[in-house]
Amino acid sequence: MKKLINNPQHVVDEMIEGYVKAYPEYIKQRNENKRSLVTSRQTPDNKVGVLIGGGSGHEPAFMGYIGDGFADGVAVGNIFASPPPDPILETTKAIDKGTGVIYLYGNYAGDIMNFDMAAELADLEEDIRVETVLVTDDVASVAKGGEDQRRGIAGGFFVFKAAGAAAAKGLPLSEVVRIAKKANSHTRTMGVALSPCSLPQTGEPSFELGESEMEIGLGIHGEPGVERGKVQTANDVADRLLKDILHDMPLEQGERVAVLVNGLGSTSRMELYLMFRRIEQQLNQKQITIHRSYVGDYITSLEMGGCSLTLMKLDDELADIVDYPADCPMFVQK
Amino acid sequence: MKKLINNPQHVVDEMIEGYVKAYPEYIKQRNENKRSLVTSRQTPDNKVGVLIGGGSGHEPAFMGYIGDGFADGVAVGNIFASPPPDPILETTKAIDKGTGVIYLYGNYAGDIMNFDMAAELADLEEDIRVETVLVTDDVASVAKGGEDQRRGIAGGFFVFKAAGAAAAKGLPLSEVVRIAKKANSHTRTMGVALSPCSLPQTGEPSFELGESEMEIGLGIHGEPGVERGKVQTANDVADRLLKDILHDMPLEQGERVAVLVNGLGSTSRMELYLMFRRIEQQLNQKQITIHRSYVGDYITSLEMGGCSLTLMKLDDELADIVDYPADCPMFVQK
Amino acid sequence: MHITASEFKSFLHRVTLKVEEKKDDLSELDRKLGDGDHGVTMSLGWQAIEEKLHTDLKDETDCGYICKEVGKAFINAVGSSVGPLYATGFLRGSRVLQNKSELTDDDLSAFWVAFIDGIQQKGKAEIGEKTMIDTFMPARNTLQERITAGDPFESAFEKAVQAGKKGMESTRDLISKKGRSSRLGSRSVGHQDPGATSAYLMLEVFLSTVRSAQRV
Amino acid sequence: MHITASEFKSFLHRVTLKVEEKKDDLSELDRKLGDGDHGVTMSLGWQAIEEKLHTDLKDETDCGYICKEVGKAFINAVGSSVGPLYATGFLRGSRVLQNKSELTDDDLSAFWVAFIDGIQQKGKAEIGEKTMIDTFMPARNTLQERITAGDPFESAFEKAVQAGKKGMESTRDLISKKGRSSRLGSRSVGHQDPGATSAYLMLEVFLSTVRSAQRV
Ligand SMILES: Nc1ncnc2c1ncn2[C@@H]1O[C@H](COP(=O)(O)OP(=O)(O)O)[C@@H](O)[C@H]1O
Ligand SMILES: Nc1ncnc2c1ncn2[C@@H]1O[C@H](COP(=O)(O)OP(=O)(O)O)[C@@H](O)[C@H]1O
Ligand SMILES: [Mg+2]
Ligand SMILES: [Mg+2]
Ligand SMILES: [Mg+2]
Ligand SMILES: [Mg+2]
Repeated sequence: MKKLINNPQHVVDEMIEGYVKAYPEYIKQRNENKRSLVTSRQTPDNKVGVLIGGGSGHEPAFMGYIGDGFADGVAVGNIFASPPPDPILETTKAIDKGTGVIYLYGNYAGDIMNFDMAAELADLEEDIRVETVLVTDDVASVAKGGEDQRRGIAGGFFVFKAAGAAAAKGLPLSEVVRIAKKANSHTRTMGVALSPCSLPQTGEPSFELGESEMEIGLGIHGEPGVERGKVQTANDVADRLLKDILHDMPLEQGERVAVLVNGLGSTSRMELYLMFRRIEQQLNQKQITIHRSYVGDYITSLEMGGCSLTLMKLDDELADIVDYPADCPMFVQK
Repeated sequence: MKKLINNPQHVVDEMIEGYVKAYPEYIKQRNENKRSLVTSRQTPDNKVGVLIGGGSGHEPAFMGYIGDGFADGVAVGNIFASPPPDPILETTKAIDKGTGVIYLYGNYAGDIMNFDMAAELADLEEDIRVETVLVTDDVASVAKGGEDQRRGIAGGFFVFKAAGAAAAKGLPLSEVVRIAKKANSHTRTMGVALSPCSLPQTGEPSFELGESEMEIGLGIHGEPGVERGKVQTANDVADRLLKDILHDMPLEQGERVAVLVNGLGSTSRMELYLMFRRIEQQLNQKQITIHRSYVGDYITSLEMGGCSLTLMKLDDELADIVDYPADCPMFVQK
Repeated sequence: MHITASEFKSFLHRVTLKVEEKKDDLSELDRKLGDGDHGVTMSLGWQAIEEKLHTDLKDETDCGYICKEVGKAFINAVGSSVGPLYATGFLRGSRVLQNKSELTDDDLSAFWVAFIDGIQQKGKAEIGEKTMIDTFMPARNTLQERITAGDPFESAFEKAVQAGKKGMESTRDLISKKGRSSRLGSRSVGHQDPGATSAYLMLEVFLSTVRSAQRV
Repeated sequence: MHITASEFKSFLHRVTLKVEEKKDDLSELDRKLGDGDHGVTMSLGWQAIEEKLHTDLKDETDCGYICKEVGKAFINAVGSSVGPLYATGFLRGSRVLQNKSELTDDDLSAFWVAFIDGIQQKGKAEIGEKTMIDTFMPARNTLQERITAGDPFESAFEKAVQAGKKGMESTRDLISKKGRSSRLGSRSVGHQDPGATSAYLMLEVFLSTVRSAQRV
């Protein structure tokens, strides 16, 4: 696949360079570790630090979400690979204000090992309290009953936002953790892939799909999904994604949700709005209220084609958290 | 090409439906004409109306830019086709506050015929003063000397923003026109395409490019460009785009610019940041100051691959205009 | 000869069928020269005309009124470049046919001259610029010539269609000067203009409508 | 037998070469089972080791220190799943080799046992879960058995490599229970595990290093 890159070995570092230069008023790169990015703004004293992260290739996640009301720092990994402990630790040190740091990332074995090592070092060497909340929103990855083993995909956006808002409100670490966990447990995602992405280093498609095939439940690193079939209409795909989510997290009439229709990279906004249109029709018919909608590319897989649907079930506390403003390079909410 | 759509004939109307449902707090669709979208907010009395538009398929342009500090209304055309006079006129009527309306769109023969017909009707039948500013930023389309015959591409973002900011400041129509024209005359864009898009109705790629080819100067509807060649590195492509722009609009050291690195649809953010990185390095070396940067998908061509570079040369007035806040569904600037 | 309002509507209906049949070819030509949508656009426009004929115009017999409504339906369905061009053509044609439900030879030639002049005035294209004008203008001129020379309408229009065909074919070797394709410069040579092609289809269908009207 | 620090470094260098040679194959296996980056990741990690060997460790002769630095270089270059696993292996190995610049048979087998146990404890994978442990664990167990039985190191390690090979090959027919590929369930059957494959490459290169060291 054709890409606008230089040396494939350097894409991540060069991306960070470009990113930091584009938004100096938001972001700074730590001298101590170039894979450690933190807010360049003054944050309130005693604010709990919010650290998100994971592999690269999911832009605007994660580095796009550093800013007011969202994350304070990001540790950047190689493409689709957890960051090592070093940048995580470095970021932790930079954003801790004595009130502790929350780590938020998708539930992947590699990430857990690296983040846990960093948390251990933060505790031992730096005396920083670290708490971890894993994102486990992908309904397709593990059947009902095994919710906490599920992998984390686009729903991370809501979980990160929840923690970011809670911390910005000045809540203590235990509360930020509680709210992040609650956001995660109220969040479900189902995705569909229409075309693969390719790693800059290999140039090989991450998976192969026939000319008219799609795959339901595919992961955001190209990990296989639950079902492969013929491409269907936007309405049928939307219905399917919604059905799987509602089967997993039933919603009563009168309940409220936040909706995220997330593009995986190369899918046009036109298609995302067609998907949203159907979701809205169906929720409306079930008398479920959409409190707020997000439609666009929020957590991608390079130039993968397809999208995911995420619902977060809201109570007053989570509705408030969703409405909390944010100001980041790639996401501003007033 | 695979797409998440229903009946290809209905994509535009269904997209609008989804869009309007997603952002009721920003947008409403006119009962009188479903291709006419206007802000759902109360705007100040006497504010000059800002109307932008053009074909669909360029999302987030144009409908994503309705909001405070930006456009008041959009007339939506079929994919890559000018809207007809009716929705333009309907939008004009809805947004006029007695102080006149400015039309802003790319310089395409079809658009001119339709918008001019609407302007004539607005004047004759509704007694609304309409002024028009055409976007002509595409350096590749016509050689130096024929600036005003050039087609309009991603630079429209700056021209729309300028008019939107000027109108939001309460300036009269003549001033809004002057500033929009100034923004346009200070703006240059050069693009590169790596892969085609396809119309939902035909499913055919808009053009063909070899496995390792790219095309410099291609238009945002797939209209051919100036030069076809082997795909180059991000640095080489960035240098080329910048060279063509600076040749056309020389910049002295010490001058200031706003930079837009615009993705055409399916190009990953990673690549856009690599492009920005090089642009920044080169401008920095020439001691040209980047006053503000925009990197992302601002004016697309469905799922076309590639990107464009836009520079707007700033004086104090234009710098102020670029910094003016905006609050739209797909673009928020604080 | 006489063309009734119903025959006139049948002409419009047949153009719709023809456009549907050829829409992929038209888009294909536009892929080479423009943005690949000419067949899509023409199809949308003529479908809107078809719809109008089946609803508001179902019992309408005033050809002038039919023309006007058809022109508005077309432009509102498509916008684009061809929307204003064809709409102007129909609106100019509508003036000539006002209050007429039976069209004489004179009406028909006056209609086509007005239709084509309207398009020309709106788009300001000249012969040789690789547009629909390359089909329409020679057809118009030949029609007027033959009528002036005293030919009956059908044979005059037959000549006009032949001239239109030659004009259409000539666009293959022209450099485009108008519309999207004008950006291509010399790269536009080698492909027949899509708008010139669909214009020819319209003329051709009109001829066959006139012929079948004669036969009845 | 004795392995010098410089031979130990040469082993590491040869693994780098081997990984470079096989990286596309490793990524290809991972495309089938995971996210397609295993070759990329291993290459990044071993290139970082190589770099370390040429700079900070250029004149270093303490094999324990070498191991520690190599482990840190690896994890900091890659993160990922293999980063913490291999880093833990090297860190555990480093304790065994602390302050040693000549490694005896006992040192070598203690190193490999510590290395592999570290990986196992970090990742908590068991044999049969389709990971690098399916290569490493049988190798470790065979090595220890043969050494206990009195075999000289080289021949014990040869047997260990054979056992590792069998383990690696066994992963083809296993259902993955750890890491990304565990999401595939039965769809993971039929492809050899990339991590098990690269683990085998490492063992194989060590054997040939020992052999060439012996020949000198
Ligand atoms: N100024 C003009 N006068 C006459 N015909 C024109 C003019 N500009 C464009 N055309 C015709 O329009 C055709 C393209 O139509 P279409 O593809 O539907 O519109 P668009 O270019 O807006 O996509 C061209 O092939 C040409 O024949
Ligand atoms: N818990 C574990 N214990 C041992 N090996 C593991 C474990 N999890 C994954 N692996 C190994 O890691 C390999 C994948 O490595 P790699 O592709 O580099 O990492 P990632 O899965 O993060 O992309 C697998 O093939 C498997 O052998
Ligand atoms: Mg990986
Ligand atoms: Mg068009
Ligand atoms: Mg066209
Ligand atoms: Mg992998």
